[in-house]
Amino acid sequence: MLANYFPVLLFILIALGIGIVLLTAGRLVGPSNPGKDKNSPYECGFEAFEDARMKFDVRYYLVAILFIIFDLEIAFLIPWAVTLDAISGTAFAAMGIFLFILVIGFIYEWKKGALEWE
Amino acid sequence: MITLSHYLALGAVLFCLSVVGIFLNRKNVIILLMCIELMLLSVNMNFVAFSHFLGDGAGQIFVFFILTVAAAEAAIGLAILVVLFRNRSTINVADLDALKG
Amino acid sequence: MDALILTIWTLFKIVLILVPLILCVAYLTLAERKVIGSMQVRVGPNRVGYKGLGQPFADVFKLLCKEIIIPTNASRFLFLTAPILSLAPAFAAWAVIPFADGMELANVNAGLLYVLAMTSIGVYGVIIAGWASNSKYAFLGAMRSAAQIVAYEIAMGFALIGVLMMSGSLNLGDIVRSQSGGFFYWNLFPLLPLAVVYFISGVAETNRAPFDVAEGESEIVAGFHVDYSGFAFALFFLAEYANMIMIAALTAILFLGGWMSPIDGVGDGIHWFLIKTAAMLFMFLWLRATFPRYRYDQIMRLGWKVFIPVTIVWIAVVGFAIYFEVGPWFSTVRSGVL
Amino acid sequence: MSFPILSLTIWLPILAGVLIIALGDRPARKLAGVASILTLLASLPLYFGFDSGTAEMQFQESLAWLPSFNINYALGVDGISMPLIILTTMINVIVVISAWQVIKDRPAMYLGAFSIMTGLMVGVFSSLDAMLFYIFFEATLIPMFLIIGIWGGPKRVYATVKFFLYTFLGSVFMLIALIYMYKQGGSFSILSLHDLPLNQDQQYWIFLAFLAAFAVKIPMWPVHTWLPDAHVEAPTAGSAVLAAVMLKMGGYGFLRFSLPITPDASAHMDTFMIVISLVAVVYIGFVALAQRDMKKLIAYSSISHMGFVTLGIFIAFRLIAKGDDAGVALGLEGAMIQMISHGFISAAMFLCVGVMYDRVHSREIADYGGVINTMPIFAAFMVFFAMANAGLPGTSGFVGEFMVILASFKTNFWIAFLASLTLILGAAYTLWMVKRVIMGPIGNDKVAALTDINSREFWMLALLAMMVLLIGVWPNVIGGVMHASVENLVQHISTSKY
Amino acid sequence: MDNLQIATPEIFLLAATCAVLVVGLFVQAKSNTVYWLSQLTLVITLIMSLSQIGDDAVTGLSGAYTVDVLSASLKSWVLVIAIGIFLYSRDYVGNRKIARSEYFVLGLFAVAGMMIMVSATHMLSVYLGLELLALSQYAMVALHRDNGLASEAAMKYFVLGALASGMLLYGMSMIYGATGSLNLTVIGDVLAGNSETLSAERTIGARFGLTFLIVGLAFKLGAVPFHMWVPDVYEGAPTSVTMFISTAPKIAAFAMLVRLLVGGLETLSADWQQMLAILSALSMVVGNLIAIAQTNIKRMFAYSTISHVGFLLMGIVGATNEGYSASMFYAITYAFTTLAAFGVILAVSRAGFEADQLTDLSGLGKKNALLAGVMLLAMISLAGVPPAVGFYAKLSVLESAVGAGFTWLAILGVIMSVVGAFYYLRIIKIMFFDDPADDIEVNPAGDVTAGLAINGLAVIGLGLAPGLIMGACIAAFA
Repeated sequence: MLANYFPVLLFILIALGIGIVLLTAGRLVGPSNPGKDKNSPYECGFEAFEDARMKFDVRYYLVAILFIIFDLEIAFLIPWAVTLDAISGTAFAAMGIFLFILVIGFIYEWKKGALEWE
Repeated sequence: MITLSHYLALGAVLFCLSVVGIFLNRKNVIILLMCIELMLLSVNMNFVAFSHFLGDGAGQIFVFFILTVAAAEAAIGLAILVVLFRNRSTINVADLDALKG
Repeated sequence: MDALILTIWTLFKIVLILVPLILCVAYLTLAERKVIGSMQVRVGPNRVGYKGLGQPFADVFKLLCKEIIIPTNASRFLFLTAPILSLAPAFAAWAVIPFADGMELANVNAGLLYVLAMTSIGVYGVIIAGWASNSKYAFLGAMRSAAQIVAYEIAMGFALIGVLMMSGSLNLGDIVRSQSGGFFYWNLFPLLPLAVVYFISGVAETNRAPFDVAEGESEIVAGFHVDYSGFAFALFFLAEYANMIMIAALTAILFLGGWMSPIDGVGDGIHWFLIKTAAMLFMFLWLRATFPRYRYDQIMRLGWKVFIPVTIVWIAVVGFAIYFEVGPWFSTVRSGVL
Repeated sequence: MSFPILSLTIWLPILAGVLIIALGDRPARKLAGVASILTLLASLPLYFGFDSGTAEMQFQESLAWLPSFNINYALGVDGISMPLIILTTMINVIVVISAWQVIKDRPAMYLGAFSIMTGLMVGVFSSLDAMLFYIFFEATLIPMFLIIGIWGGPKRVYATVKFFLYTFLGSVFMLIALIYMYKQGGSFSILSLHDLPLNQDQQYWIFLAFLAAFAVKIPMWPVHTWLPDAHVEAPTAGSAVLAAVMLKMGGYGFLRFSLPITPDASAHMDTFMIVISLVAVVYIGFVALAQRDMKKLIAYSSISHMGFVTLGIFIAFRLIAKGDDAGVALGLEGAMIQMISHGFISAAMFLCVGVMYDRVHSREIADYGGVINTMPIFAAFMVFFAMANAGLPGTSGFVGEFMVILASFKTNFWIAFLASLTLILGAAYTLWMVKRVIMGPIGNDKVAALTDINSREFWMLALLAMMVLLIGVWPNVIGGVMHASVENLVQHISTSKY
Repeated sequence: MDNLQIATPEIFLLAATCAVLVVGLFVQAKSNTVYWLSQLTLVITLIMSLSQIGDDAVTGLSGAYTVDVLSASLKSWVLVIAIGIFLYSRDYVGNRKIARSEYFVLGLFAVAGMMIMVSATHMLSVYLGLELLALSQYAMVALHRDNGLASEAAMKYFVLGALASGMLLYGMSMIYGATGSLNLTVIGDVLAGNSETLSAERTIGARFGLTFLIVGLAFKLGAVPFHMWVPDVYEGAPTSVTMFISTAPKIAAFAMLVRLLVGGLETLSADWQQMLAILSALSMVVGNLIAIAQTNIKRMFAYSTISHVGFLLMGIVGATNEGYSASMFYAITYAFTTLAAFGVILAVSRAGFEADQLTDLSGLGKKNALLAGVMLLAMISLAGVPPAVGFYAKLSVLESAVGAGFTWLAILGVIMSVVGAFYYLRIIKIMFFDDPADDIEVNPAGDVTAGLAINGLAVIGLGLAPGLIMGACIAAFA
């Protein structure tokens, strides 16, 4: 069982390796002439006004929060979906209730405007 | 061969790390949230290990629920964090001293 | 000793996957320019080599010789980690893809989960790149891109649930096999809404047009990789195209019966898989040539307010259909194909 | 079961109190007057129907109340508790009269609180279940706390909180002791606790726990310091009830709990108790002498007199050791009569001060002088009560003190000598105060402007004077009813529990 | 599914809550519709759970859920108290920038969580109930979105609450590993050696888990030295939420304590008795002593809660059935007494005036004698002075502690109750002895006044007839 994953592990390592090798190659082959203006952050030709580590819109957090919730629901659905041919009516109904509650939450978000971007 | 003890030791190490992180961290609330997640993951590690070595599925089901609750918890934690930041303009742990515990 | 042989054999197989993949990526860039060119009644690149076939190599060579600028304010380590983190998962996901019956590097049970995990890690590359550059444009681009990917990830996940319900397995090979019996039994038909949602989400996930606000040249210049140059930039580029091919391949596997021919049992094989993938890739290019870029709020609305409800409804429909063994597609599922 | 007189005496004033508070200020006075008189009438059958020939509990009532803890609503009286109940109901009437005109601020709450407190105090004296006793014992704190706190003097908050916490702290130890004994014997019934076998250590700890409760309540030196504060700050009627009834709970507690439950420990500790009592009698007597505030003086006088009560109680063990049962009974009965008599006298003294305070708004002795010139009738009462307080023969004050001193003589000359000092000291501080306040030429303009007591005040004092005289000339009016019970108590405490 | 009907009240409650949530989206912000619907939900659920009283103990849902005398009566109490909470907080929530329908909906979810905790006999259901309650509470604390203190309190509550959950879970995982089951009944059997004998190694594992379990429970209960969140949360949260946190959840926490320690780990009682005794002693001492120094009512109540948790634990320390019922009695009476106290505070507060300083109550006796009277009764009860019901609660836990040989703890308890009396008296003093600071009248709505009056009567009336509840508490552990 676990042995099946050995190639996967190897693949990941090699993929990482390719990334590193390519980047190193780029560093080695390409020139390196750092300069003050060249190394300043791109700001459409202006000097940078302020640090870029700025406050950002709270809506991104909102998206993150919503994502966490929904993504976990998917985690619940996966085992259920995979075993759908073997489960009882109760388990089927349970997921129905689960989805129903999820929908209620979805309606709530929708009405509260959590899904609006503007 | 990896035995139960190895898993438990790993779980314990993760757990300790998270507790230490919660109590020693004075910088950023986000780190607290991450420590909490880590703590729950260490518990999951325990449950999965026990479940596997006991040959009992209940532990793994528990893990599922812990994961879900952890997500809900993280969501609420982030929401509180956002509200907090809006009110106080900081998420620095050391600055949260309006209430003297 | 066995272990060593096994390792070498595996390495060989990996190379066998990776080299064509990299070549595909290279020629996909060319194909994109050619196809869009011809759609816009232009010729496209035609100077390097025969009809421009050497163009990709010229591009690579050019990028290789360019300086990798690391901005003064950037977080050096993260700045260099980001492209690797972007590229490595895009490649690594290929470990479990079944090219034909039995033709796969690793036959693992949780194949689909693995693919999902790998594609999700790619988001970190984007975010870290945006953060590490310490530039407003990069940061905004990263945030947008992350939010967008995250939003569509949910719709995508729900769409996959439908596939899982039909096939009852997370193993990609099994998923393909469960669609056997001719094109009529491909998941595309019973799961048509999910297939559409899946593919469009895939386009959004890869930040491709018309969902490419993360790069949005006209607004935020080039998004998260505005400060990247030379081969560091090339890595992001590679990753994006590798992901495109990945999505196309997955669509083929999940909804179009993978390696199976449209007619039951006639000439199954890797060629069908490649044809289907290529067709899906063509869709990518077609979309880019056809649609104008969406506004960001439109993107979010599409993800949250259209795709998610659609998928939830369709999951319910599929669930009931399977449970009550309705129609031609769902009656076979419960009896246990596998 | 016969007619529940005790329950009536407890609940009539409590319900009346609630009603008074609920109906507001307008009908409060009349309602309180009616209620107090009805309560007194309800309690009188206890005296007149009392069978003085037996030590059995009488007028018993019993209901299972909290079966899980075996706590019963058990009531009953014997010769020790019955006079205290009569005292309580009588003082209640006096209180209502005294408050009739004086209290202007929220009279309904004031009178209601007193009414409720009366019921609770009756409950204390009539409980046959230790937990019921404890509940009433503690519950009395609340109305008193409010009375001092709302209607008291300038430092009332300090005084009332101190009062509450002192007494509360003392009594919680008693609670532990009761629980402990319940765990030993499985019952909270006081009478069964009397027969509960306890070894030496247990007795010591339980005795100390009870001591903490009752010594604070009675109060004994050195835990008496709450009392002067409370008395000074309390409104007149509050002081009167505090001195007349609440202090007696401590003495009653000794007789009902400490002695019969832990006879051996009591016997072992008697020297300690006697010494402390004598300190109270003598030292506090001197302290009283130095007071410039009349209420404080009376407060210290109360402590001193209560020292007499504890002396009378614990001298008993010396006499038991000598085998002098008659002497034992003499001491205990002396203590009992001293309690009743002090109830009337101290109430009267506080009311007298209250009468003057209402007119002059000062309690300082120095602010008075020659009151006799403007208030002759009042002066007569005041002098009479002062005499009684000093223990003049013919007044009730004499009887109790005399009996206790007599009992002390049977044990030890020096104890008796020190106890006798109280007669001299009592006379000194009381009469000196009277001299400075009542006698002599008119001290100042305020005194000159005084008017004599009105009929309400007259009857209030007259009633008390009658009681003081009655007991003084015919001690048997209360002594008679308690013989049998005291004999029984003597019997009980002279047998060791192990 | 086996015996799904035993969870009927919870199922109804959750369904109705979802409905209320949706309805709340479509009604005007100022209307009381959501409030009335919530009350209706609670009342119906109450009727359903009352109907379960007297039934035999039934276990269902694969052993995860039990309805017995304990659960039926505790649930009913939780619901009764929740009705009171909603009633008292209606106007408070309405007068402030607090999302109204969310307040009630979260409240309902929290109630559902408590009901699950009360009935849970499986670690999973314990955990889920606990988290449903806790998550709702975190959100409720933060409901006052423009208030910096509230959000800070919510953050602290959240972090420490989650930490506690983590501890609890870690303990659960160890116990699961040691006993091989998550079902508390089975765990009890295994530990008692009924089904298989445990190796010494595994017993140590169970003990190890027990320690974490106790730490987690202590965090949740707010027992010293795991109490640091309590004062901050009480102070920072909107008063109506403080009321919520300090009342009904104590009942649920008690139930959880009993289900875990008694239902599952009674065999290890020798171990947890000692731990709980220390927690109890520290809580009583620290809670009472620090409470004296407070000038903020909510903070004072926080420390008061800590001390009462100490008393609550004292009953369990003895590990006897009388002790458990004593603690149960304590939890119930504490909950509705505190409810009365907070009800008065909420009634005194008004828009723009929080009434969270002790001096804000000054002269209440003159302004509104009824409210002051109710507060007086509540304070007397909390101080443990007879005849208020709080006395019997103290009496019963003391009795069980003495009976179990923890006399030192009982003595410490009574001394600390005297210390506690001091600060309760101070409130009485401020209400009755001090003059009002302003002339603003205090006139809560008619139904609130009636509710408070009934609540006050219960405090004193159950003091006169404690057997009414005591009987149920004893029956729960018979």
